[in-house]
Amino acid sequence: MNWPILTVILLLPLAGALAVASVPAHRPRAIRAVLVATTGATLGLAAVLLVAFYALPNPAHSGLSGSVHGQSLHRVQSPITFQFQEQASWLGSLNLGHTIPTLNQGNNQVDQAAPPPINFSYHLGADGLSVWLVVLTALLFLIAAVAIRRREPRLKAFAMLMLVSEVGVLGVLLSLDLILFYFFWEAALIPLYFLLLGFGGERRGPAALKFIVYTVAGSLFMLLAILGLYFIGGAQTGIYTFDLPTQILIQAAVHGSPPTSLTLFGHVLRFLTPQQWLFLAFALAFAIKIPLVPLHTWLPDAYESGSTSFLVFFAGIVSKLGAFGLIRYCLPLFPGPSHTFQPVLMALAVTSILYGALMALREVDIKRMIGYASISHLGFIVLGIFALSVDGLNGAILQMVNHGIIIAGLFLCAGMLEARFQTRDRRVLAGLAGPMPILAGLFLVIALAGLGMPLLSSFVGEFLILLGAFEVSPAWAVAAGLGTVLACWYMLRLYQGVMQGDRREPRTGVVGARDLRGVEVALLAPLVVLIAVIGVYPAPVIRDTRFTANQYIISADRGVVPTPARPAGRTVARPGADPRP
Amino acid sequence: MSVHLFPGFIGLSAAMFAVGAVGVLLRRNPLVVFMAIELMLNAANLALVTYGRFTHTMDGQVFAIVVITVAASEVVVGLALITGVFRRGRRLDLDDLSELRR
Amino acid sequence: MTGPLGMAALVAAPPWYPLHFAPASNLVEFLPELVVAAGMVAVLVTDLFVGPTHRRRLPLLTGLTLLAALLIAVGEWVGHVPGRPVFDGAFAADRFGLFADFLILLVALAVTALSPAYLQRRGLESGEYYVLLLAAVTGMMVLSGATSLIVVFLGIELLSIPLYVLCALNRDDALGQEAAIKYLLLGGFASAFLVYGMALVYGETGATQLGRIHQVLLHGSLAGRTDPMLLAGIALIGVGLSFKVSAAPFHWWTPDVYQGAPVLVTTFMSVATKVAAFAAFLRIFSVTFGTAQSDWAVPVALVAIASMVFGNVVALGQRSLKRMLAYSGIAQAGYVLIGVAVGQPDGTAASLYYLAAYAAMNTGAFGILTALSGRGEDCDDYEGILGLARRQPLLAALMALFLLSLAGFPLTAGFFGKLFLFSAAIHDGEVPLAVWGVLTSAVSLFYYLRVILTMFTEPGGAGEPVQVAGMTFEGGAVARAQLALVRPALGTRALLTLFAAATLVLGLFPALVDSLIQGIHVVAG
Amino acid sequence: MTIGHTMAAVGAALLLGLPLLGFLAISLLGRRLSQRVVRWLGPGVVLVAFAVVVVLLVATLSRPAADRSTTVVLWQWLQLGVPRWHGIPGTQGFNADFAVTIDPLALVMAAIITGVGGLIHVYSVGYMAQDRGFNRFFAYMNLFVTSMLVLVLSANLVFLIIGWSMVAFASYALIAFWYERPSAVAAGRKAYISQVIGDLALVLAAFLIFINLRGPSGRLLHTVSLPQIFANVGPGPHFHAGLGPVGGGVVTVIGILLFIGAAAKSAQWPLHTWLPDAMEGPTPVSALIHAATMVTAGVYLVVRFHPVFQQAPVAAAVVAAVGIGTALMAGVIGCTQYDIKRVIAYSTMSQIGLMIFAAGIGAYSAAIFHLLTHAFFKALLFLAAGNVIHAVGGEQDLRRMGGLGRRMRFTYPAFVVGSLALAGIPLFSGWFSKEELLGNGLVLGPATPWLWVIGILVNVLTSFYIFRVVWIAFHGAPASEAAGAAHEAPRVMLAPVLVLAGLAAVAGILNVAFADWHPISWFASFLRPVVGVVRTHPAAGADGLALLVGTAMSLGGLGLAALVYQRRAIPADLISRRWPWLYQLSFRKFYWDEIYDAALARPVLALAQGLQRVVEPRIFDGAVRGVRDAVAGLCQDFRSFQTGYFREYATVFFAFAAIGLLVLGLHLT
Repeated sequence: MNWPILTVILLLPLAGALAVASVPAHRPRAIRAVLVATTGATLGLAAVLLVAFYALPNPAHSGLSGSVHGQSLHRVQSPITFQFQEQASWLGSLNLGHTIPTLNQGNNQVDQAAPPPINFSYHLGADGLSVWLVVLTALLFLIAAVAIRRREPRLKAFAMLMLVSEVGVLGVLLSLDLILFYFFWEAALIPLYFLLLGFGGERRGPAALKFIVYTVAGSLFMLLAILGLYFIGGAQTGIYTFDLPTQILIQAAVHGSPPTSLTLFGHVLRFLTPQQWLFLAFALAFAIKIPLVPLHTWLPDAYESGSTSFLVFFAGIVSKLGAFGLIRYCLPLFPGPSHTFQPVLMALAVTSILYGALMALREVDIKRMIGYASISHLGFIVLGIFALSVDGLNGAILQMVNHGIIIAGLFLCAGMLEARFQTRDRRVLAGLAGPMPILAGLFLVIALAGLGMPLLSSFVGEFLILLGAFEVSPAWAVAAGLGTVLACWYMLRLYQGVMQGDRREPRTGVVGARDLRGVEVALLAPLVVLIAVIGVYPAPVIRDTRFTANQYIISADRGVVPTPARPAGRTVARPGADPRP
Repeated sequence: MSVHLFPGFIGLSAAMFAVGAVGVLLRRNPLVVFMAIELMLNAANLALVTYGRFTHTMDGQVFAIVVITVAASEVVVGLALITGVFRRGRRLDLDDLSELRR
Repeated sequence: MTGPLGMAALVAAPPWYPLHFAPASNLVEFLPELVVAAGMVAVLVTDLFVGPTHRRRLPLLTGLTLLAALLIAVGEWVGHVPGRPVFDGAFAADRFGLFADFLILLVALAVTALSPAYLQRRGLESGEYYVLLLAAVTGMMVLSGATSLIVVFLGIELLSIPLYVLCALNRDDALGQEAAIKYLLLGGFASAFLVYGMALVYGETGATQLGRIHQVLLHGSLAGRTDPMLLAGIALIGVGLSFKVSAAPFHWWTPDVYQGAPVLVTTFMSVATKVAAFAAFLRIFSVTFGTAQSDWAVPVALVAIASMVFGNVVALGQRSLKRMLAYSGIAQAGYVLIGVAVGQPDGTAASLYYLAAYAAMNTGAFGILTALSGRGEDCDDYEGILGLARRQPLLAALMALFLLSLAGFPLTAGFFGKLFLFSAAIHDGEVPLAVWGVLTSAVSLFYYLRVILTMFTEPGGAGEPVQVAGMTFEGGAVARAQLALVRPALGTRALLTLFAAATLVLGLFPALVDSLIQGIHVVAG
Repeated sequence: MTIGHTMAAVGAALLLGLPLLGFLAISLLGRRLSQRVVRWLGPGVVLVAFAVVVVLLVATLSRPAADRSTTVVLWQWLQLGVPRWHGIPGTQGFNADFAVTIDPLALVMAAIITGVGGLIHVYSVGYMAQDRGFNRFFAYMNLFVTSMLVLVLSANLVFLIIGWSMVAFASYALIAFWYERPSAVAAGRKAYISQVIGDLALVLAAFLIFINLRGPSGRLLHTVSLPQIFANVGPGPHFHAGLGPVGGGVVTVIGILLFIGAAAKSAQWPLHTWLPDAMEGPTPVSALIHAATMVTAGVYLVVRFHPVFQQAPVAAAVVAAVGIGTALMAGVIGCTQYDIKRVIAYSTMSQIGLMIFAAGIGAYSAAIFHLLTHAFFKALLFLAAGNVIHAVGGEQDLRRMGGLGRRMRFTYPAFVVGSLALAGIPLFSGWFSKEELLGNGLVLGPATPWLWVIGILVNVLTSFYIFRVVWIAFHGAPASEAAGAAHEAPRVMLAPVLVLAGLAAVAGILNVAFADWHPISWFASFLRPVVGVVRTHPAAGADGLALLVGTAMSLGGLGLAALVYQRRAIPADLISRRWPWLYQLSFRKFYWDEIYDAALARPVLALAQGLQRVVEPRIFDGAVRGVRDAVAGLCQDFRSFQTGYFREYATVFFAFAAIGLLVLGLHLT
């Protein structure tokens, strides 16, 4: 790939936003056209990226990554390979805080230790983890663009904010520089905040405030952690950089070395090593974004009051960013702490699984209920990540894609119901399978995928995740498995409550219900097809992703204490054992 | 003036400063408060001049003159403002000026 | 140079020897300040001699003055050999001071541009206003370049006294009068502390020029040992400067004065004063007293934390926009103080960057209030901006941008400002400062976003009250408050958009301004 | 080389593809497909599939017994392993292919599924003719057949599990077929959730095997392919090869987990409660899924995994005990039920209990053979019952039937044949299968001969309750005008019934085995390559004795029924008067539903409600609100300093200045 495809992917939605801005607000048709065209083109480019990635001779294995300035690091092999890297200094690498000469009459200077230049750069790259998420992002944004409700009063603003947030999300997925990452991470929040604030349901105001305060409060600590990483690594290796690949190498080099000479953190905080504090700061930000119980309370409110097409990408992608961050940043940057805190995070994940499932069981507001179900599913993803085994991580990656598709489908269905019956109370609806069989059928497939029906997408992911967890601790895996039983329960409650049962009962105005229009079918169909295809034949999705997953596990296994041998220790094949064909 | 008087002058200026400060804290009449502030400034002037004398530099005196000048102009503005505020027959009490709070 | 030798030098060259005093080159170094001062006189005279009909010309004249000063300053920056101090080390037009001058002059220009419409609406048109404005600007520029305690004091008073008057610009406004009195008395009180502190420092070092003081602390008799009187002096100077930058717990005047003064004056005061005062703060503490940093770092850090906590927390409870921004200003002062506490050189640079960002975003935020303020009163309460996004989308968007920047979101100036400050803190091991900064930033989200929330919430009809983030709006009050607002003219909106652009540029391409800061050198005397 | 790989592959592809095609066509085209087409398409695909099975059977039989098992990989499903590359270590991840095995056991199951299934499809054409959801019904039925075939053909544990839970879904969909009946919907959900519990158990078993299975060299295999598992499960030269020593902990746990899966599918205690409710579905569904095929999958699973169970005697004993216990319990319950379908359902539960028992004691071919004959006569009974219900207008209560024998000239004898076979009356198919099964019980398995005694008891109960049905439903006077106006079923519904009646009558010959001149029956020898063969003749006459006693018991039960319900010699309410608690226990199905509701469903829902009412708002949201209120309180406190009074400002200012002065001046830092 000799042209900067990643940058183009990033700039395309931005250009689209400008194009929308140029269209007068009173021509919604044109705005929709631009919007759909842009998102569609982005999807096309994402597909190109995917194909190119798969076309690489050996996708995850083309040599070392990241430029290493320090001699001391050359022995360290790069754990993770990023493709299509583009790097450009961000308007001149920033040398903030260089010595400011101090002149006196004697013209002699106050000489002080020159602090390192803060050099962050515009550095993009993709690996097997991000390519699929990029494709998913593009797809969901396209679907969301089509799904914007008719007669949306402030369509123009919605379209622009949506495209800007797409830039932010893609930036998070593609950036390889910590500052750039944080930049996109926060920048994506602003349009999302306004989308929630300006276009949501009745209780949108508090929901939006809650959402953004939660997330920002978490990510501010991540910002501190990024700085801490920068200075700790710098103090130990003399390389001050925000560049992710380099920083990974640095952490690989300094791992296990005696704690930094930099006396970070006062005496109070000495009971954890700086790396562990930094890990916690990162993990906190991601856990809030995912979210993990008990940091989840922003989610049901936000999902309840978000508009449908907003939820398609908000629930579909944004919640994945947290999991993505856990994989992309926590595992390779903090191998040691990742293993130290593995039990904690697995416990939190299982808690989320069961808690979300139980809450979903009682919840009557469909959108909130899907929100809790989503918490449960994301718990699975985190469980898979922090099983720290190849199976679990592959499952988690796969499940991130699956869950994006499924949750989007569920919200589309919920939105279609809400649009028809002006209610989100599942007790009010009943027996819709009769009047609207098409919706019933599609909804059934999506719901089944949601409860982990085999040959539908999420079975594969959950199976692998449970396997990975089982390798570490069977107890957690069994507990998580109970989550699948509960999932079956609440999904059937939802589906049967809405679609089945006697619709001649009172309190239902559903007799004259209209079945889906062509557009609506066109919205759901691709999702359903994807669900089925991935479920029946997941091998292609994993084919190259597994290399990446392997690398992340290896990079995380650098943090494993040699004794005793972990159950998951088998992930790294011993020299003797030939991998099976 | 000889060296052993040096602490005396500094002590005097400190005392003047304290008296002025107490005046500012205790009195409610803006004019009195203003005079107290002038007293503090003059305490500073005394210190400046003393130090100037004992470090054999002119800066102290210069500084004192500057301070006096500035204080004078401040008084001008201040009195104008105070009269402006209290000209409508309000009694001279700073505690009346507590509309802006919290 | 110190002690007897220094005295010998002074005796050899008596101060009143004219040639020793002001050679032409000094005037060149001092030119921007002279221009502004001259402009002030010109405006005064013009105001005396032209009739009320020609009052229009005054803002023009003011603007031209400021512009001229700005151009000269730029020229000095560009063609600058690292500046030697002039007036016997009393003043230096070094790039450090020039950087502050840029900010001051730009803000002053913006305020001047906003003035005519505002004053006209509020019926406050008067020539003195512009005179006082220019006087204050002169004082600020003097302060930013002052390298002698005397001149520092001079500058501070020169900028304060006009501001006292400006606060009381509206003679019929009791609140304005009250603000003025409080400002005046507390200001005088603080100056007394300042001067006394200066006296102590002078007494211990035998010099008023910062450079010489620095030399004494570095090589002189005081080198290495800590002298109680000197430290007491430093403490008192710190108190006086903290008052000027309105840092807690010396901030008490700030909310009252910002709320009481006409919002236009508040705009000017809240930004320009802070920039100038911080210039002095940085110069005196980070450079002159740099060797004693181990002594004053902790107190300054405490003051910074106090400001961040107090400002942000109290701002939560405000129902007056001006007052809310005043408390946010206190918090912002706390952030800048992080840089001071960290000290030379990265702390200084970070503070400068943050001051630039602050100049852009705070001027913008206050500027919008100014632009919205109508005939009756300033745009000061949330009722007025309820649903502003629908009525004036542009202004609402700009306001949102400025507030997000104040909250420190990426894409905006505030983000890199905070980033650099925190990184300086962490690098110098002052992690608690950074943590407090982060915590308080999280708190600050509430009140910044609440304004945005209000702007984006539709006002209900006459009957039903609207609930926004814990505030209740009665339909009637909303209608009344909104009637008071005006739709600013195109030029005003363009100006505010410019500031928004500046905020974005500072937030997207920090290197632009940072490269300026790279070129900076500080003259300590 | 066995039957050609290509042939096996093509055959398997056809087997799976045909019903799947039917399902996709009908479900995607939906209403656009006219009922006339579906009427042919639905049963057609299944019958063609049956033809394929026959072909494969012939091909297999034409082989020597040694190589009658073929495994082909259809496609690679997952491949997580990564080869070592340039110093980056490789990994052994999870791998799974979609592979199918064609062997005698699979073929027998496939034959039952497609053969009996085909007949039932034909029957459904008539039974569902008037239903609005005709197409939907056949779509689900075809999906079910597909899933069932995936289950029995899969050569990979993962795909076995996949088929396992696809079947569960199909059964759910068909139970809740009349989705406007709340009772049907609830029954469907109940069935599905029980199934999911079983699936989870299977998945965990798969994990344990995947993690623990070692090759002869003691190296971990990380495989879920059934042939590899069965090849390596036994103890090898290496001291921890396979799954460890016989009766080891791991293998026992695996066995138990497998059996939990089987129990969920086969409605064995404690996961049995869903089966009776499942009768809410249309009768053909009950016949196909809940009698002939799906519920017997548990037996298939145990037999398939007999290498594992042979390693885990404890688990096998548990299997046997639970099976026979369930058989007895279900028999007891069956005696007092009045819903004709429920009676047959409980008899199904009971018979499957016997099969499980057989599988548990190691009489695999006997279990599978009883599975075969049971498929015939139980499908027959259900379809005949379906005719009856059809005839009396949807009435299912025995007490409102009666005298139907005279009006339904074909259905009546068919039902009787089925009953005779079920009761194990000599020379009917059931006799051969059941008596062999029980005979093994006398000599094999744990706690002999007591489990056998229980089995004999079950015999009595079986013939008693089924002939109770015969006499109440078909004899005596019509108990309702509907019964009086009953009419024989249409031809399309009769034909399958009669075919099945024939099979139920004569299928026994497959298993003719006599002590001396024909020691091993044809069927057993056919299955031998897969399950081996058990010694049925430990001591001369032992099984003769078993045969005599068992037969006598069956006849006794018949006679008892005759005495009670025909001769009226014994009052029918004898038990209910003499021992009411016993009657209640049986009539209330041992209160399992109530127990589960009180012990599982309600607590979970209560817990969820607790979380929703207390934890979420009070604790999680409460913590957030707490922080917010704390900050707000702080805000109020701070604001109270800002009094607006000049002198107070000055005082505080002065105080802090003094503090600063002291701190620095006295050098306290």
